[in-house]
Formats: sequence, C-alpha cells, structure tokens
Amino acid sequence: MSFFLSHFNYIAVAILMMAGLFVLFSSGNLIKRMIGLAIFQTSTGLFYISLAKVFGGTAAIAVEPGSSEARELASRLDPAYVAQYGVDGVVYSNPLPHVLILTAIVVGVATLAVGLAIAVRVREAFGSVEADEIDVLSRVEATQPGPQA
Amino acid sequence: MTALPSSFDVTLALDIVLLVMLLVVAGAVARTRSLLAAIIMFSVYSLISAVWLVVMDAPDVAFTEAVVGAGVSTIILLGAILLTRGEAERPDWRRLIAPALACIAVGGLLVFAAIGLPGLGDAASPANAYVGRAYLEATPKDIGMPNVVTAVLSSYRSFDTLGETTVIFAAGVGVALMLGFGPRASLAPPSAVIGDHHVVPRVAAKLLIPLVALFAFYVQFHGDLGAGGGFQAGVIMAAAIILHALVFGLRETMAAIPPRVARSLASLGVLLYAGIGVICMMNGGGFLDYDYLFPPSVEQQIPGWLLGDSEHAHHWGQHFGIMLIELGVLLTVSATMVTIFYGFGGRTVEAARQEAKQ
Amino acid sequence: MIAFETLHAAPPALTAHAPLLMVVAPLIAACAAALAPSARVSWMISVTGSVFAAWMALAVAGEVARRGVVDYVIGGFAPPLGIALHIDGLGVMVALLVSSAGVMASLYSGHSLTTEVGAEKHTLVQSGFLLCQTGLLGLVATGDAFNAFVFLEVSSIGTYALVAIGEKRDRRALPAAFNYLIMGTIGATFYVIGIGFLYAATGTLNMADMAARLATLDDSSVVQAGFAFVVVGLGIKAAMFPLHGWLPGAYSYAPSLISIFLAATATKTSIYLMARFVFDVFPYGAAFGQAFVTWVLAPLAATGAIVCSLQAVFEKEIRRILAFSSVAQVGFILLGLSLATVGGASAGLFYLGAHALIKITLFMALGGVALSLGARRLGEFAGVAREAPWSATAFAIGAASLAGVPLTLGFLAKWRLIEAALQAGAIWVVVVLAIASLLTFLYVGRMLEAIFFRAAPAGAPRAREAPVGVLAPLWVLAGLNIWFGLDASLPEQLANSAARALLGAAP
Amino acid sequence: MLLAAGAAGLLAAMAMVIVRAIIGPSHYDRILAVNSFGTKTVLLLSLVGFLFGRPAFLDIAIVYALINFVTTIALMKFFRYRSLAQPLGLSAGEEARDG
Amino acid sequence: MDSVLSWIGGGFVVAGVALSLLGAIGVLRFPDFYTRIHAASITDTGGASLVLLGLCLIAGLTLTTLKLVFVWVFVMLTTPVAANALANAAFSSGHKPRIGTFQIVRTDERRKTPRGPDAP
Repeated sequence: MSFFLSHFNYIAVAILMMAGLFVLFSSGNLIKRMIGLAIFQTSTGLFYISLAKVFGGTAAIAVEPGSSEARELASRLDPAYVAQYGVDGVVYSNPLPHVLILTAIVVGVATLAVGLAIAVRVREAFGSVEADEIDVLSRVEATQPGPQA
Repeated sequence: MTALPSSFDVTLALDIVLLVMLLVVAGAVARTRSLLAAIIMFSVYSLISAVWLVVMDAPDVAFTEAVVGAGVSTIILLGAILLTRGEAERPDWRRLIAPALACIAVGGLLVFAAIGLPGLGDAASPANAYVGRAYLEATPKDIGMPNVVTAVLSSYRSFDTLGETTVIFAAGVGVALMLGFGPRASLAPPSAVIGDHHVVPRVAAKLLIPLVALFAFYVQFHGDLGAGGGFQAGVIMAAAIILHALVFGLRETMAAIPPRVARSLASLGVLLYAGIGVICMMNGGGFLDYDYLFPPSVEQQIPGWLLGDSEHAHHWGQHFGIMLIELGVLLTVSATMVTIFYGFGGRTVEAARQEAKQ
Repeated sequence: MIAFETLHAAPPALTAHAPLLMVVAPLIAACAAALAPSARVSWMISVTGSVFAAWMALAVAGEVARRGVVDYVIGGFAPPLGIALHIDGLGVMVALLVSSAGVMASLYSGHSLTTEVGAEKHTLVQSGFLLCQTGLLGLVATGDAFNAFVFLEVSSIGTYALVAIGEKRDRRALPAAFNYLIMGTIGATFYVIGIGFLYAATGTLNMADMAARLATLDDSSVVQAGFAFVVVGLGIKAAMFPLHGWLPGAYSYAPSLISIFLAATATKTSIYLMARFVFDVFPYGAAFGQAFVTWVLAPLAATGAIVCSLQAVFEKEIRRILAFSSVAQVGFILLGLSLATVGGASAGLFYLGAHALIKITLFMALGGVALSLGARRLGEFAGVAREAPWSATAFAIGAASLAGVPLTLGFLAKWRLIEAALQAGAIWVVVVLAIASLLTFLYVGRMLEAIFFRAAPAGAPRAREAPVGVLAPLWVLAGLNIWFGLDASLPEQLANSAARALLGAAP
Repeated sequence: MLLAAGAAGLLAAMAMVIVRAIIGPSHYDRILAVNSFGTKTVLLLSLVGFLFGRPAFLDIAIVYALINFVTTIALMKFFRYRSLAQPLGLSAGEEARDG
Repeated sequence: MDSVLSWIGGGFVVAGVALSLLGAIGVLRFPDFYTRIHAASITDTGGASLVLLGLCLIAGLTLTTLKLVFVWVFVMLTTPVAANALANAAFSSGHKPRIGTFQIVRTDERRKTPRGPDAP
C-alpha cells in the first residue's frame, strides 16, 4: 500500500479540521461559528478513530470464540496474521480511542448547546448575532456609566 | 507489510470515498451564507461520518454520532436560528487572510506530524499494540462482557464517564440558566391554528413514540452485548420526548414532564452514578470498584443462575455496577437533552411573539 | 514548618480516600444544590461541599508530606488500564489553592448572589459553581492525560454560562462569555489533538507511563506536534500572552462570585497542567523541550508581562484593569517557571499562590462595593473610601500587595523571583520584572487615587459598606496578605516542595 | 460481490443527492435531499454490516430511520410555524376525532 | 440451497440499489421540487424494501432478519410521512410547482427566454 493511501485518512482529517477552524475564524455570525466549532471537534474524533483501525479488524464487540461468525471472520485473513494480532482467533480494532471519542462527542454537544444558548441571549440583548455589530454596540456601552443599583 | 486481507480493499475504498464526501460537505458548509443550509449540510456531515465510523469498526461511536450529530445537534441549531437570523453576512475578503493563515499553520503542523504516524491499520503501532490490546485481552477475564467498548467505558475508565456525565449535567445547568427562566405565558394553547391538517404525521408519531421509547430501553440493556449504552439510550429517549413536543406541542409535553422535574432527574442521574462509586468505597474497595458493590455477605446470597452460567458468576458485581451507572447516565442524558430542548423550544414562541408585538 | 501530617485531623478511613473525595464531594454537592428547594439551602450545601473538599485537600497534603506522592487507583484497575489519581507536592499546592478559594468564594456568594442574579437561578448558579470546583480539583488530581481533558471541560462548560449571567448587570457579559467559550473550546480541542499524537506515539494515556515511554523514544515529528498542540491548547486556557484575548471580558463582566473564583484559580490550574507536561511528561532534556522553554515560553511571558501591564495602565474600567493585570501576572509566573531551575520554579509557584490570594482579595473587595454602587469605571469609584472604609482599606491592602509594597505578600513574591533570576544569571528577567513592576505601580496608583483621594461628585450615588457576610472573608484574605508578607513559611514550604516535585531535584 | 456492487451503487446515489443538497435551490430541495440521503444511509449501513460479516450493527440503521423522522418533523415545523413549540395543526373536525 | 438464496438475495439488493440510483438521478435532474420529491419518495421506499428483502434472504432465519424487518417497518413509517409533511409544508407555504409543457432548453437559451405556462 502506498504511503499516500496509508496516510490519506490523516491528511483528510487535517483538512477537515482546517475547514472547521476556517468557518470558525472567518465567520462573524455567532451561529455559524458554533457550526465551525462543531465540525472542528468532530474531525478530532475522526483522527482518533483512524488511529484505532487495524487491518482486517472488526469492531471490538467480542465474537463467541469458535462460532461460525468467528470462523467466517478469520477465514478472510491470513492465519499467521490472525495468530499474531488476534485475540481468540479474531482480529479486533482498538477499542480505547472509541471510548475517548464517545466522551469527546458528548463534550462537543454540551459545548454546542451552551454556546448556542449564549448566542440566543446575545441576540436578545444586542439585536444581532454578527460579531461586528456587537463590537460596535459594546464599545458604545463602555462609555456609559454603570447601572445604578 | 503482511499479506493484505482481501476485504481490506473494500474497507479502504469505502473509507476514501466517504472521506472525500466529508470534505465536499465541509466545503459546502464553509461556502454557504444561509445558516439553514449550513445546518442541513452539517447534519449530512454527521450522517456521512457515522457511516465512516462503522466502516472504521467503531459502531458505538457511530451510534452516538448518529443520535447526537444528525438528531439533537440539528434540532438545537434549528431552535437557535429561529431565535436569531437566518443569514450570515458576507465577510470582507481582506478579513479572511488572517484566519486562512492561522488555519494553514494548524493544518501544516497536523500534516507534518501525520507523516510521522504509522500508516492506517497498522496492528503493530504503539497505539494499537499496547493498552488497546491489553483491554481486548483482559476484558473477558476482568469483566466478562462481549462489548469491550462498554467495558472500558463504564468499568476501566468509569471515572472518565462520570466526568462526561457531569459535563452533560453542566450543559443542562448552563442552558437552563441562559434560556430556562422568564415568562412562559407563550405556552398558552395556540389559538385555532391556521387550519393546517397534519393527520399523517400525528398518527405516525403516535405509533412511533412508544416504539422509540422501547428501542431506547433495548439500546440501554443491550449495551453489554452490542453497540449502545446509557448515553445513546438517553438521547434516543430524549428524541421520543422531543418528537412528542414537536407533534403535540411543547405545552403538552411540559405538562407531562415539567422543566423542574427534568432538571432534578438530571442531577439524580449524576448522584446515582457517584453514589454507586461511594457505595463501592464504603464496602472496602476503591471508588467505582464494582467488585465491592455488594458486601460479601450479600454476595453469597445472590443465586448463581442470575447471570446465566456459573462461569461468569464472579462478574456479577461488574455487571450490576455497570447496569446501575448506565442507568444514571440514561437519566442524566435524557433529562438534560429534554431540558436543553425546553430551553430553546420554550424560548421560540416567546421571542416570536415579542417580535410580532413590536 | 507547618505539620500538614496532623493538621487535618481526619480519620484514617477518610484519609485513605481523600484524593478522590476532594473531587467527588463538590460534585455530589453540585447535584444536591440543583435539587435544593431554596436559595438559602443551596448556599449552605455549597459552603458545606467546599469546606469538605478543602478539608480533604488538607488531608491529602498530610499524606503527601508523609509519603511524597499519593496515588489513588479508581475502579480497582491499576494504570495504564485504569485511571489513577496522582498528587505530588505541586498538585497539593494547587489543590489547596483551589479548594480554599472555593471556600472563600462560597462564603462570599451568600450575599453577593442576591443582588447580582435573580433569586430563581440561585440553586443552579451554586450548582454550576460547585461543578467548576469539581472540574478544577479533578484536573489537579488526575494522573491521566485524557481524564484531565474531561475535567477541564467539566470546569469550563458550567463556567461559560456563569460568566454569561453577568448580563443582568452588564450585557457585555454575553459576547464575552461567547468569546470565552470559543477560545476555551479551541484550547481544549487542541489539547485533545495533542494527546492524540502522544497516544499514537506511546500507546498510553497515563501521564507517568507516557513520560516513561517518551523517554525511550526518539525525537519524532509526532511527539513534537503533540507537544506543540498540548502547550498551545493549555496556553489558551492559561491566558498565555498572545492567546489571552478571552480573559479580560470574561473576568470583568462575570458576576463577582465567578470572577473571584476564576481569577484565583482557572488560569492557575492550566499553568499547573502545562508545567506538568513541559517538565514531567516530556523528556525535558530533549532539544525541542529546552528550545521551547528558552525561545518561546520565556520571551512570550516577558512580552506579556509588559504589554498587558501597559494595557492595564490605559484601561478605564476598574475590573478590566484587574483582568489585564491578571494576564500580566501570568507572565510573571511563567517567567519564573521558564528559568527551569528549582529556585526559579519555586519562585514562580510562590508567585502563583501569591497572585491568587491577591486577586481574590481585590475582586472580593471590589465586588462588595460595586454591589451597592453598580459602578464600572474608575471615575465612578471616586470617594468610595469615605462611604465604605472597610472594603476600601482591604482593597488598598490587596493593591499594595499587587504592586509589591514591602511587608506584603506581593513584595516577597517579587523578591523571590528576582533572587531566583539573579541566581540563574538571567539579568534580562530582572529588567523585565522591574519595568512591569513599575507599570503595576502606575495602575495601582490610579485605582487607589480614585478610591481614596478623589471626592465624589455631587449627586453621585452613594456607596454602602459591604455587609458582614462579605467583610469577614474579605478581611481574612487581606490579613493573610499581610501575615504571609511577614511570615511566609507556609507558602514557601508549599512552593519549595512543589518545585522539587516538578523538577525532580534534591532540595 | 453483489453486496459490494450494491454498496458502490448506493455511494454513487448518495453523491448525487449531496449535490442536490448543495445546489438547492430552495431549502425544501435541501431537506428533501437530506431525507433521501438518510434513507440511503440506512441501506448502506445495513449493507456494510453484511459486507464486513457483522450484521449485528443493524441497530444503527434502525436508529437512523427514527432520528431521520424526528429531524424532518423539526425542519418542517421550522418552515411552517417558525416555532418548535406549537403543536402540529388539525382542522376542526379532525381535532374532535383525534381527541 | 444457502448459496442460491444468497445469490437471489444479492440480486434483490442490486435491484433495490438500482432503483435508489434512479431515484437519485431524478432528484438531481428533475426540474422542480415537486417532481423531485416524487422521484425521491417512491424510489426510497421501493429501493429500501428490495434491499432489505434481499438482505433478509441472505441472513436466513435469525435475529438479524427480525432487525431487518424492524428497519423496514421504520423506513416505511418514516420516509413517506416525512415526504408528506415536507410536501405539505412546501405547498402550504406557497412554494409553487412549475406548470407547463416540459422541454429541453439549452443552458444559454434558458437564461434569455422567460418561461411560463405558455412559453414556446
């Protein structure tokens, strides 16, 4: 397998992260920024999952050893390869990054929800979700005295 | 490189095609100015990445990405643009230079590093050979459940999952603080609605809602054996409730599950999780060490047939512990998702009315 | 010497689990606070949870004093399979800092929240505040790199919304919170990417294990990129100089409970984690590690210290002055660490603790007065000293300590930094410190001048003295500023053992 | 072999539908495209399970079919009512029958 | 026997995919929203039924078949309803179908000529 093919995943994921970051940085609209942020976070997950893939592996949900399913899976691979990397005759992909990314996805949706909630309040307070307009209004605010308690 | 398994050609082909699709869709999100189009493309992005995740042997993650990315995120985003504006302004091209440079710097660093990584699928890479493999080998012995991802998630790295549940709870607190208060007069029954008739979706929803809830329980209790678990089940359960709110109106749903109840359930879920940890601790083990979930005197009372075969009987603590904490996760996640939906959905009417008044 | 071994007086059954209880107690309290029927009850829960966490932190300090380092295995699986907590001298210092700041802030919150936030939200605010505490303590305690990310997010997610509820007083809190969220998430995601690279190189997530495996690896592009992402990500979270854009807004518009707690702890824990990575996890001997400290960390820290002090001098709003000053002080701390000697690290860490104490005093004094005044800009504080002498005096003590007036803690902290720099032969650090200190004098002078020596214009709203509930913790803090200025054995002991833990050198 | 061909065909169909989702022109077209894309995803997921010898992953296909429905209803309400809180309307007679 | 069934199943799968492909071409090429939704909703349900039927044949009588039936039921419940709801929303919000004789117009002409029901 050529170098390009074996590293295609990482490069594609890098471009996806760049795309997410670009949406995030270039857009003045708060909602669009959150979408960019979500893409950025998701693509981080793709990176981890690419790390976890094993040739000819299957998902890390154990197959009953010796069952027809296990034999069927093993029959697709070189026996020497299975003997070296398999567990009970089946080659599995690495479960650990999957666990980490489950957590990261959850963190991502939590961030998204809180960020959007704040954006909605920004709109209610400033009448806009464009960063430029909010900046202008904030600068006006800075010259005003504080509210009297 | 050892002889390639023949099926890997298919895997690689699927992998590359799906990644290219992802790139195209991400480009479309970057280009479009319509926020709604961006949201729709984002949900497509989630769909594609979930298929990709299945191809990459991560069904649990795919499950989560499906329910979160294509489901909850899209609905939250829709709720948010209802309360804001649908179009983003076109940025001046000169202001794109600095972001572009920053992105290129980050991307360059990523590619620089990626070149040094072992190639895709290398079973001997440090990432796959060390701890990852150890989990695969140790799980049958330590925990005795087929789904290694669930085992790692809720037993080996259960502290992470406690943190994750807490994050969700924190998000619920945050959204409730932002959007959950204020007058809700808007939830008065709608005055004889426009004369639309939506019999088909209503009937379909009536059929589907119980099925979805049932499916959530299946996912919850099937998590040891197949893809799924508390988090996914929680989101699916929340989807059933959200569907109810979408079809029969938020007012009805809030009458059934008041916001305060939802918030309390969310914190009860975290309490249950942490409480299991503390119980293990009081019985002489470490925090969340399920082997100590029940004191030894109780352990002897538990009949062996409860777990099916005697071979796995010594894992009963692990099984019960995992079941209970997954229940906590289910509670927190579903209640928080509902709270978040209440926040955005409940606000919607109010803001729309205020704007109509002005 | 303070005998931490016996100070806490906790029963052995608790002490055995203290590292964990320190993290989980605020978490359980957070859930309970969200369930609480009234604001009053939730406040009591908050105080109880914080005090319990602080007690447990003391117990951990005792254990560390006895054994040097405390490891606590969670779930019965030893690392690298399971997650373990790992606390050494450095961790103890930061944990004590965070938990005592938590106690102070929660005591203070009983009064401040009633004026700043609607009553119906109190239970949730307390809950969010406790979650933030959980996250920071978990971050300090954990020995697992990914677990640290989770706790980083636990502390952040709640905080974003808590900063945003400052909008009741100043609507700029909302965009500031949004900005904070964006930058914070980018930082955390960079950290995750970095951990991903390190995981790809080593195959493990446990920090100690990672360090052991990194030491045997060659210097590869993967490790270097991992290092870069981790440091930049944590640099954003720690408001390291060019990445500090989110901080002034977030600190100045948040409700005072939150700005007090954040100013004392949030950036400090990120610095802590960064220090652990730079000095513990990465083989410091590696060329790129040293190059980073000498050519990136130190110059940025110096620039930050000067530029942000200048910004503070020209700022008009009093809370923004303090916020910019915080960024400048982060520069001081990092300067100390970047000397990479035990003396330098000890001085930097001493400064870290000192700065936390100073800022919490200042923000609390300010909060107490501003509560009644609703003031923001410097001019509006004219003549406050006459209306609220107790608060103003406490503020003055904190400010003097910030400026480094002798007989205060701030003076000692600066002095130790200069000493360490001279020892390490880094004259330029002394020059930077001198310039930045001069600028500090300037902005501190401006604040004190407005509060003490300017007469209030006629018809201006009159400030009221803060109530006893605020004054009591405030004066404890102000007193500590003086006490430690005279007898710094406690912070010195902590900082020295922390520095030794960090650099692994004999005293 | 046939299954692999099927997967390839589905991928091609998905690509076409994505193009429709990108070019629009109206938002309805986009939603239509996403909806159709979702159905094809369900099929592809089922196929991939068989292709890789692990048909147990059909659960994901099921959950997709469900989530797809919820999202579409949400999008529809977005257009029709500009609100996620309103109930779906019924005309008077149907209201009585529907309870 | 087994292999015969799986070949027949494979045939069903390919037929279903072909139907989906046709639908996708329709979604891409048809002139307006209402014709496109027509193309999409018919072929989605038809294609899905064929593919799932084919997979059932391959799987034989196992738990997998039951799941496939579930997938089929859900697809049958949701896809038409979603299409109905979408078309309903589009129509009642005033999205007009394009009415008139259909003819192929070259791209450059399309820009110039105004098109209506009675355009040549």
